[in-house]
Amino acid sequence: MSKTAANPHGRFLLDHGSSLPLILPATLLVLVFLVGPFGYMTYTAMTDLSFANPDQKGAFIGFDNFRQLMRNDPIFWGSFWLTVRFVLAAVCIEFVLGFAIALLIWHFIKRQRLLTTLLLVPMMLAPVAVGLIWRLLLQGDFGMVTYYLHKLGLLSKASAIFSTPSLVMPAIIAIDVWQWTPFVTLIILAGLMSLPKSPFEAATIDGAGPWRQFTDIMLPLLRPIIALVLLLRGIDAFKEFDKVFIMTGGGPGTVSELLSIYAYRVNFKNWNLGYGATVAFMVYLVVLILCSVFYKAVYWKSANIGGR
Amino acid sequence: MNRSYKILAVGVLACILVITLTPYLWMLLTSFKGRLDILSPDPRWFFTPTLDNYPAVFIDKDYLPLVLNSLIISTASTILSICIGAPAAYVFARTDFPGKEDLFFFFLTTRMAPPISIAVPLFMFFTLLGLTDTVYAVVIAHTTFNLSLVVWMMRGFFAEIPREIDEAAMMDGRSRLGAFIRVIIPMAAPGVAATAVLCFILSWNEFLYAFILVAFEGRPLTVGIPGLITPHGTLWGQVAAVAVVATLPILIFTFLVQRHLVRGLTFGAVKG
Amino acid sequence: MLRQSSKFSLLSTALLTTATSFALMGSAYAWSLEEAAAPYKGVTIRTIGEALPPLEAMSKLAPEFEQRTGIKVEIEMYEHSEAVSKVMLDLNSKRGRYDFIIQPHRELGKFVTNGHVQPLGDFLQSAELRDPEFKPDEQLYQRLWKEISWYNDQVYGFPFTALSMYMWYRSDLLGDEKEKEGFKAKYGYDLAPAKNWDQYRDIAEWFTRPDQNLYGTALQGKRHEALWYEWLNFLYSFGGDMLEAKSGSECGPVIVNSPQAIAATEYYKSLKAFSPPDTLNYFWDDVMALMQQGTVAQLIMWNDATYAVAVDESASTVVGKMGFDTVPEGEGGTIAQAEGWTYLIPTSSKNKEAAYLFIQWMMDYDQQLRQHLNGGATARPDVYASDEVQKLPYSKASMASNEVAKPKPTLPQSSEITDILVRELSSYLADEKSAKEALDRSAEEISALLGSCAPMKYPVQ
Amino acid sequence: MAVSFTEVTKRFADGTTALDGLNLKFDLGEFVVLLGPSGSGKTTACRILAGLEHPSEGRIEIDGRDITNLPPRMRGIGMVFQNYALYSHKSVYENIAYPLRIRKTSPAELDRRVKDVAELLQIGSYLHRRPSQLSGGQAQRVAVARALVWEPTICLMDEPLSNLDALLRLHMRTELNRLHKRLNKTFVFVTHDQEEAMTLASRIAILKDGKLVQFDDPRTIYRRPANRFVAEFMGRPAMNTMDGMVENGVFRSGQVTCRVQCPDGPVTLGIRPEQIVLGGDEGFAMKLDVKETVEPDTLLIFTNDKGTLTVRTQRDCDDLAPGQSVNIHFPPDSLHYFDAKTGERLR
Repeated sequence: MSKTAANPHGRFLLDHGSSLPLILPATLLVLVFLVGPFGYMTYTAMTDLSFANPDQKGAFIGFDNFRQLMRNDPIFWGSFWLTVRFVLAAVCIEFVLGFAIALLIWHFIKRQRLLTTLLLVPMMLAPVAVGLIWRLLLQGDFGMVTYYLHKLGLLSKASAIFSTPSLVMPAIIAIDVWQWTPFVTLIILAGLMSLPKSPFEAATIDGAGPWRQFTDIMLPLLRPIIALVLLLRGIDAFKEFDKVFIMTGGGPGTVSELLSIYAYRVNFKNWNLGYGATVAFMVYLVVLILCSVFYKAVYWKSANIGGR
Repeated sequence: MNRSYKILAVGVLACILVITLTPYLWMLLTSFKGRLDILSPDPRWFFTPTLDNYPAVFIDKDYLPLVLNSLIISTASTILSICIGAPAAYVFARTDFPGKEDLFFFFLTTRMAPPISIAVPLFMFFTLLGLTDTVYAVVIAHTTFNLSLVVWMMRGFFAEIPREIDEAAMMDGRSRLGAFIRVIIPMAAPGVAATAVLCFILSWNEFLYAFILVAFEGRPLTVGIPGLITPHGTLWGQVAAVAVVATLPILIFTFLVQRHLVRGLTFGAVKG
Repeated sequence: MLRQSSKFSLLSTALLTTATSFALMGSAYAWSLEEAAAPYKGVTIRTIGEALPPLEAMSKLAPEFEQRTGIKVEIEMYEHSEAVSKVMLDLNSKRGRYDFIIQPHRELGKFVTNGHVQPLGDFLQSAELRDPEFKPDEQLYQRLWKEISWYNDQVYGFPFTALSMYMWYRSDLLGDEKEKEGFKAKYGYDLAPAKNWDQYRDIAEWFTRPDQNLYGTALQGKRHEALWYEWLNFLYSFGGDMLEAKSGSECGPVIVNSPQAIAATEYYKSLKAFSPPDTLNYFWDDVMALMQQGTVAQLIMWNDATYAVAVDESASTVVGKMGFDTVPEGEGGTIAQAEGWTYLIPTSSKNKEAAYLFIQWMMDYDQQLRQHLNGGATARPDVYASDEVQKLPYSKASMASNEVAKPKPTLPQSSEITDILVRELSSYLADEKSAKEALDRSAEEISALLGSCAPMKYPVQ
Repeated sequence: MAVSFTEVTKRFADGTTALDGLNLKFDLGEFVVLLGPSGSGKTTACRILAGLEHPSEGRIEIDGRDITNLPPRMRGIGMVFQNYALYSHKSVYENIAYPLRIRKTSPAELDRRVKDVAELLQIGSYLHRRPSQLSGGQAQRVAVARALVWEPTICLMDEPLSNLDALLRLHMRTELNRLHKRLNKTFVFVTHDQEEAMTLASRIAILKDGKLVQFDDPRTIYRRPANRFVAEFMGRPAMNTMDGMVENGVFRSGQVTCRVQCPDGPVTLGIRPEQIVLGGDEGFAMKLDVKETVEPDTLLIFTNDKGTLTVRTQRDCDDLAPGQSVNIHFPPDSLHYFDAKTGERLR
């Protein structure tokens, strides 16, 4: 169907003249307070600005920082790939678990309001508080969770989670899963509730069993929702900072040094702002490219919001 | 058969709920424990509760004004976000203009940069404008960063309202703006509420910008929490007390608008 | 030791000259705080520091100052790294929000070289402002003052707290007859507070009994500055250092990968075996908690944190069972890692004189005493000598430790040096690399960071 | 060779009873229409036959085989949904092919069948399109094609035409009729539109409140409605019914007077609007209220204190004007008698 047919009133209702004052404040705000600092950051990325070193007063050095970052910063790239692995692992687990729980609720529970509200609790807590709660729970000597892990024999008595390098990232992923799986559940649940019944009945009549209905009908119909959840979680996981910083500070060694922790050290420990801005710019660029590819390819085509 | 499946499912869900809530519950208990109970190697589920942590942090450490600061910052930025974001969302929901989707996407990308890496440029920029150390700075920052959320969510809500409603309101003699304010906004009220609550929560929980941009006397609760981690020991009981107080309003709001919140979070990708 | 003494002679000459000039002026006329402060009546000065008992004590003292002078003092309390970040942002934005600041001395180089803080020479020579009774060159631990508040032979402030780390041990365990017997049977000498690192490790091994939830020691092994602070005690004691320089403000060859440093680091990690399983997750908070719970027999810890373990019964189960002594002796002698928070006056401050008056007043014996008794760590020996302070079980150890405190770099790049070392040490503790690899890597990075003034004395092949 | 519902009852969780002891039996090859107002249970009956709903009580059989507990895919039944229920994410071709893919048909066979049925339904040129790119009529055909492609014994259609506009509906009706003749399959068609029912059905099952009211061929239903409900439900305009008393072989109800052949007492008299005769000497006079022209016919509505009487006539009515008194006659052969209390047909 052509665009005009789908949206016969579009131009009549709000022409450009009348929509401008409505959209102007938002655009201005974003331009001034977001594009402004962002432009400043981009400029800073091409300087040697440092708050610490008196010899680096912010001289323009072109793309030197970028060259340094691309070619000569193994720690950045270590953090980068660690972050990528973290995002992939956390989001995948959250997605599968969250989907399964959503199916359970959808199938078996009629009165969902209290349940879903309670599920919202972890994601509504301040990240700072979440980091501290889990630091307390997983502390090796008086942590409640550690105690029961020891009791149940799931963890050797002679070890503790955050002191065992091989367990640190799994634990961080598990905590992220704890905090964000309910989010996936709730959104998928909302998607399930809004699914039309008839395609499933049609598939039943056509002879599809539960599994084929799931793969052939449900997943494709939920595609926009799934894409949305993955996108949101992906972006947020990529930005993960507070929890990990409070719990491990990026260690032991560099096992949990995510990009944001690396960025924190460059900016707030070393006060190497030119380089810090370069890091920020690169991170933004990567996320932006991934998102636009994802967004254009999957989300926008299938969920035509507002274009009716 | 079906029944036993159901019992199994309810059992699994109950376990999940327990896992989900136990950390929060533990924090709640911790806020009523003395230091020796908190540090006990075997977890104490039953103990002699003490109320000391609350006055210790809110009165002695003078954290009570922080609650008010949090309220002021969150409320102001929420109102501003809605007032600025909703009209923009309305335009996105109702009109077609060249580059609309690109502009929309641009709004979305503002959420993508890790805050930690743009915090310093942001601080320098606000200093340039002479806004640092004022409440305005953090309110503007939160508003800017919540704006994308508002536009995204509200667009979905507005899209669900039939265009005929706008047209009817205009036939009744309202201007376009009047139709939007008097007719469309009230119709989208649950959506507005859900969006507002989400903005409120994000602003309420936000740490970094609040820390950098706000002066000491205006700092919100989140910024106060790290002050309880000292080389003389983390004051776990007080940390827990602050965390409990900090989460209460959020839990209440969440419960009130839960249904719309979930729908809002799907940004209109889910209808109904 | 030669290096140390030569530096000392230089400093003392400089001090002597200033001291004489002060003394001459001091006798000219009688000075009073009220008079000196009269021009600044009604002014409000603002400061920022770490949310710790001494700062809380200061906020209780400030009204007294206000009453006498009419100068109001506002105090902002933040977490350690928050306090540092806030100040960095403020100084660089040149807003002048803070009239004086309280900062870890490690930051000094950044402040001084970028012109953010005011040298105090003018104030000390000003007849109006200088209290003739205030004689920092006599009343303070000179070494600590030089370490904490001086840069490039210029004075920028006075110590807010003069901290050092020393050994904490459980005197009840070490004094237990049965333990003594068993210990002697196994190690062939008497069980007593460790005098050297071998003994320290023996004791740690002896008391490591996971089944009784008792461990010989605990390392602050989290990837956190606390790790670096603790490790410095070992490094210095084993005769190592980070840079070969005479003072904290001086650059010099990088020697962080010297054989001594490697030995110190390897020894340090060897204690992991006698620490609780979660030791790589600890920073100062956790080891405090363990000590308070009576889970650990001995460790190296801060003097200013002692109060909560040795005296505060609401938080500690080991009150009356604690002993304290200097860090055990190594090849480098008995040396303690010294750290301090210092009063500084930013150049952007709008009320420098009032701020100076307040700082000077805070350095008075009375104020220092009250601050110290509330969990502070004074830089005044006479305060330590007072009866009340002597009654505290840890005062002797604290004083002894202050006497042997050793400076560390306060260069502009100091926090980055710390950051590199924390990362590499943490890597070593996590078995990602060997001690030599970690320290070599640190040396390379630090040398690259500091540039030509800091060649590597032990180049990596 | 028959499908039968035996005492089928369906109660939903919310307490409503959709079917209440339904008994219905029809032969394979028939075009059965389930007709009734909304809430009559016709859709539920259809869905129970399909296996989408499970009856609370009772039994369903096909060819004497009890299929009550058989899952839908084992029943050999195809279905067309009211909103078509096309898979929006699949092409038309894949929509039609889906039942065959489930049944693991060989690729060549699958392709042949899809193409055949597409040709049968004249949608061969749209096979590559997406459902969202189809018009209502095309989507309808795709839905039918999907239901028929795997040659089920029975094809269910749940109000398939109700989402189409009037003209298209007529057209599709004809198509379906043709299709039924050609394929000779059993069609079960659910509708609330009596005209659709009359034109399509070999037999119509009229449901009311979950019960079968009448099951007959369209002609019988029109000529001999089993009760007052059927009588009023079938036919446009609806049959005139009036409650009155018979005394000495004469029925009276307000101004209406006519000779009847039934015992004295209360009775409900019915007569179809098109069978009323105007003019002449017999009968009674009534005042004309409204005149509506539905070329080539004219509808005349008469009103009195007891209600209205509708007359459909082909005669030229230019001479009549509202307010005028007209003589009306009920031919005795055209009269229907219903029990005044139960509404059941008397003869």
